[in-house]
Amino acid sequence: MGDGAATLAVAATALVFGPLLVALIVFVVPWPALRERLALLVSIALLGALGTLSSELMTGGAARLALGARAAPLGIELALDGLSLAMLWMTALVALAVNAWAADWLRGAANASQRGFGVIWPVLWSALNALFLAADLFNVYVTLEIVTLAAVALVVLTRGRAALQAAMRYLVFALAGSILYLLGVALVYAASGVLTFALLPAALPPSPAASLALLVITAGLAMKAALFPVHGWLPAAHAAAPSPASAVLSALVVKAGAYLILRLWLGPFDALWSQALAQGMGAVGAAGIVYGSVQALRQQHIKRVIAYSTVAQLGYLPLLLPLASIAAWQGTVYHALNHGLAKAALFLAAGNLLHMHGDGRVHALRIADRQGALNVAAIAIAGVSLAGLPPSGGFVAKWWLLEAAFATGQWWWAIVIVAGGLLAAAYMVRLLHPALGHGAPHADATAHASAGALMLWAPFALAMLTLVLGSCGNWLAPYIAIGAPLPGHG
Amino acid sequence: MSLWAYCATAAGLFAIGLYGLLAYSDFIQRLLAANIMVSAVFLYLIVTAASTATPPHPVPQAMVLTGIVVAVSVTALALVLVLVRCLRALPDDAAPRPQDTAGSADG
Amino acid sequence: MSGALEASFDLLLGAALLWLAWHSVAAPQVLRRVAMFLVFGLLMALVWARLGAPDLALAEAAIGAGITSALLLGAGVATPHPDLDGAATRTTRSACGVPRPVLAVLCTLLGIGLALVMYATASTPAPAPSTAAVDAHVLGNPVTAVLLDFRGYDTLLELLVLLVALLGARVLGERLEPVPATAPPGGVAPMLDQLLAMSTPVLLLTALYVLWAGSDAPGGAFQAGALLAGLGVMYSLAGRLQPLAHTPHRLRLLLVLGVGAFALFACASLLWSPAPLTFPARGARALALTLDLALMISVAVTLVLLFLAAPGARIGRR
Amino acid sequence: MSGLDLLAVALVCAGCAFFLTGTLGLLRFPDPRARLHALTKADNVGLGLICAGLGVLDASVAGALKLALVWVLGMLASTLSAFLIARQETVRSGGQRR
Repeated sequence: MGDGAATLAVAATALVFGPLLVALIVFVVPWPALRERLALLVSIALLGALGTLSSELMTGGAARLALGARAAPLGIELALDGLSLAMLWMTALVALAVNAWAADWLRGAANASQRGFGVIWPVLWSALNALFLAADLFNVYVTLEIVTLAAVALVVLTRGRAALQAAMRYLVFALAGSILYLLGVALVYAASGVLTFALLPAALPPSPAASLALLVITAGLAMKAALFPVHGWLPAAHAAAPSPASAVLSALVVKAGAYLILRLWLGPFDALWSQALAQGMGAVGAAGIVYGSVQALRQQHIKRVIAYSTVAQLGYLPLLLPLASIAAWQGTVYHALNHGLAKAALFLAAGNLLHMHGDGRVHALRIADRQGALNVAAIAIAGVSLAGLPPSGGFVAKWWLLEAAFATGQWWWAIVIVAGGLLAAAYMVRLLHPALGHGAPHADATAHASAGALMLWAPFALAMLTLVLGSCGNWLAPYIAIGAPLPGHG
Repeated sequence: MSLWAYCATAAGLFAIGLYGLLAYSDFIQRLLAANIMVSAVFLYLIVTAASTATPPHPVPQAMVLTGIVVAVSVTALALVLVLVRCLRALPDDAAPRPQDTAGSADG
Repeated sequence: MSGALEASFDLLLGAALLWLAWHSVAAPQVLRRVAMFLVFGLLMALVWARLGAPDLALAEAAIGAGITSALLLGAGVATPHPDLDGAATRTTRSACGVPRPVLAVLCTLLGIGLALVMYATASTPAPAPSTAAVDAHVLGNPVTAVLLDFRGYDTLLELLVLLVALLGARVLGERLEPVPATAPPGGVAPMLDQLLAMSTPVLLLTALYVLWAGSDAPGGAFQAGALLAGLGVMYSLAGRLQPLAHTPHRLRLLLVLGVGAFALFACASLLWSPAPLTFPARGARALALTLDLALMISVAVTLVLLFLAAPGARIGRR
Repeated sequence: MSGLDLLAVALVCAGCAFFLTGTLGLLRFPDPRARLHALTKADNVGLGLICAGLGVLDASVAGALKLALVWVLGMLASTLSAFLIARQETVRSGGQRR
């Protein structure tokens, strides 16, 4: 066990401080070579750290680490279980692809916004790792603020009024979300005197203050996660950001808020909610699935289609609360993982499209040459995965969710899950339709620029990974189930 | 110490801030409202801590100190956004490329 | 007698806070709002002092009231508000679509409910974790001990929040024409130079004292950093600090000094401890002071640059 | 209540009165320069009186020195800020000096 603790300490340090040091070094040292390669090297190294950590966790079970050797409640704890492990893997894989893509993108004469990306993105990456490791309410608040500010900064890397307006709208929502979350933390602390997740269930008996805290924390996090009724900032912000930034915003940043909702509901606040409230959360998620998909069907710009698809796909995550079972747990985690990879692939491929043709309108997608074919293949495979068709990770996730819905006798969620898949198939087919040879011939058939090899292969590799996910569900399931809370509501 | 007076103040400040955030569309006004809400939460934290011990427990104090710095950071970034929006009318703002309606920078 | 006196003082303080908060949200002109907010911050500092938290009083006065108001004033003066001021305040329709009177009633009800819940929890407080470990710490000021040691991770991340805000502002600031600080009309004012020459050493000394004393008495790196930032703001207002359109390298080092020192400490601590961010048994005090110093410098430089809304700055006249 | 206490109370009250006058001037006077005029003078005296009163109560040399320092620093700060505000006002009103 002592050895396991040491592994956790080293791996956690690497996960949080590795990307952070990348940001600091790139900011201070003016060599372009560093900007292009350092992040990529570190993301490869972190995969190794995560691999070691995973096998350690498999033998030792969920783990906790008291920072500074100061035990909770005075000190801050980090904690790791299957859910956070999956989120860390998602972050690591997306980071690897984005760093590879950006290595090409940043090559040569980088402009101001590209230089900004090279510094701000590693900070965001570090904060996301910190957030997925966090097990302390106030620590979560601070990491969330880093994530939010970095995300806003990434949006305004794009020049122009549209991005500025989108960023301001984002900031207002995020600010309101932070304050609500902070109020919840204050209420919890006043009622329990504890901030650590592991100690909260015992210290926080049901009370009006605790219920209010649950309500405001959930509302605040929903704003950060762009769950359906408070999603208004997402499409503009994610569409406005530069493509690699859109990829991390859509694949990772909004996941952070949803992840925290699940973590808190199934952990510290487990005793505070009833099945009726869980059904309500599920209904909110279902509404998001339908609304986001319908909006995605109506958008004219490829990045906006993908952004609205995020609103829809996030709606699956709250379904875990009413379904509350180990199958639903696996399905939700798998869905988050799969969506993260697929969405990053889509935004990076959209970035290639804009880079090569300078045209992001939906009907402009076409296969001009071999490069274009690879790019469109990435979009198609990621689309298959989002729709949950058989060989993909999305299929496995939906399978588990459906299993949970029938096992708990809640067939209505099954309808939502299937309908969501069909709608996703519809908007992806609409996106791909012109490329399959049915679109109007484009006036300007020559490509503007050619994309680097890494730029082309990064989204394709991510998309292929979602297929790999589809074939190793049974192998990954025990990892996801590490330390899974099995709430008594199921 | 008058516990109820401070609790009422904290709740009142929060309500005023919430009203400001929801009622007005001016960005700086909303920012001020948000700052007041944050102050309200801090006040509540310290009042609760001070009701059991004097001086208040150091953990909530450290939380509030951290929170003050976080608040000033967010405010500062938001204000630079306002400044850029108000002061800057460069050509690429006035005439965005037609296909760039989503505001993408990848070209 | 003194109980009633204190209660009425608290009541007066609360009422004043509410009045100021209302006017800093709803006053008709932006500068008036900011002025009200400034006074609000100062009264909050008074409240912290009343509640027995002088560290917070210092931080609130220096950062909450001081730097935040300087930032707000700067933005308020620089941005024209033709479309935002008058019309928006007079309409009954609110930004979120609900009519303002309805919103006001809703917020009032919510405030009453919140007050009840807050009073209920505050009057039956949960047992706070024992402070024995904090009291026995080598740093005599428990707040500093918690900030650097027990919850040092939060402090590190909080520095990162500040740095990210600056990085974002820097990206935006590169698009602004740097506005050179104005020289006094009619030439250089000898009196201003005299005054600055007098206050510079005083403020430097005060900041270092606040930093040094913070180990054992109220004070600390953030308060000291904000004081130094105040000095920077003064230089800028006096036309002796010029914004730059780029970030010079030495400045970059200063900006990341705090986070960098903390991050290196976190990694290095794995050499002597099984958990990151553990203070060594020997030399904890020196380490804390070093971290504090790095923190103070980064905080000060970052806040000044945020005030200038510029990627960089240099001392000197135009 | 001893004679010293009474003296302290008298000094602090006098200081408050000066502050009150200065604030009245701030609220009632027509233009920024007149307001500054009222504010800086009244407040510097007011602060001095209050510091003196508190020094009498404290009755230690170190305490008295600290309070004196507070007063001096307060005056320095108010001089500097008054000068900056006045200059800004001059810039705003087109540079003419009255």
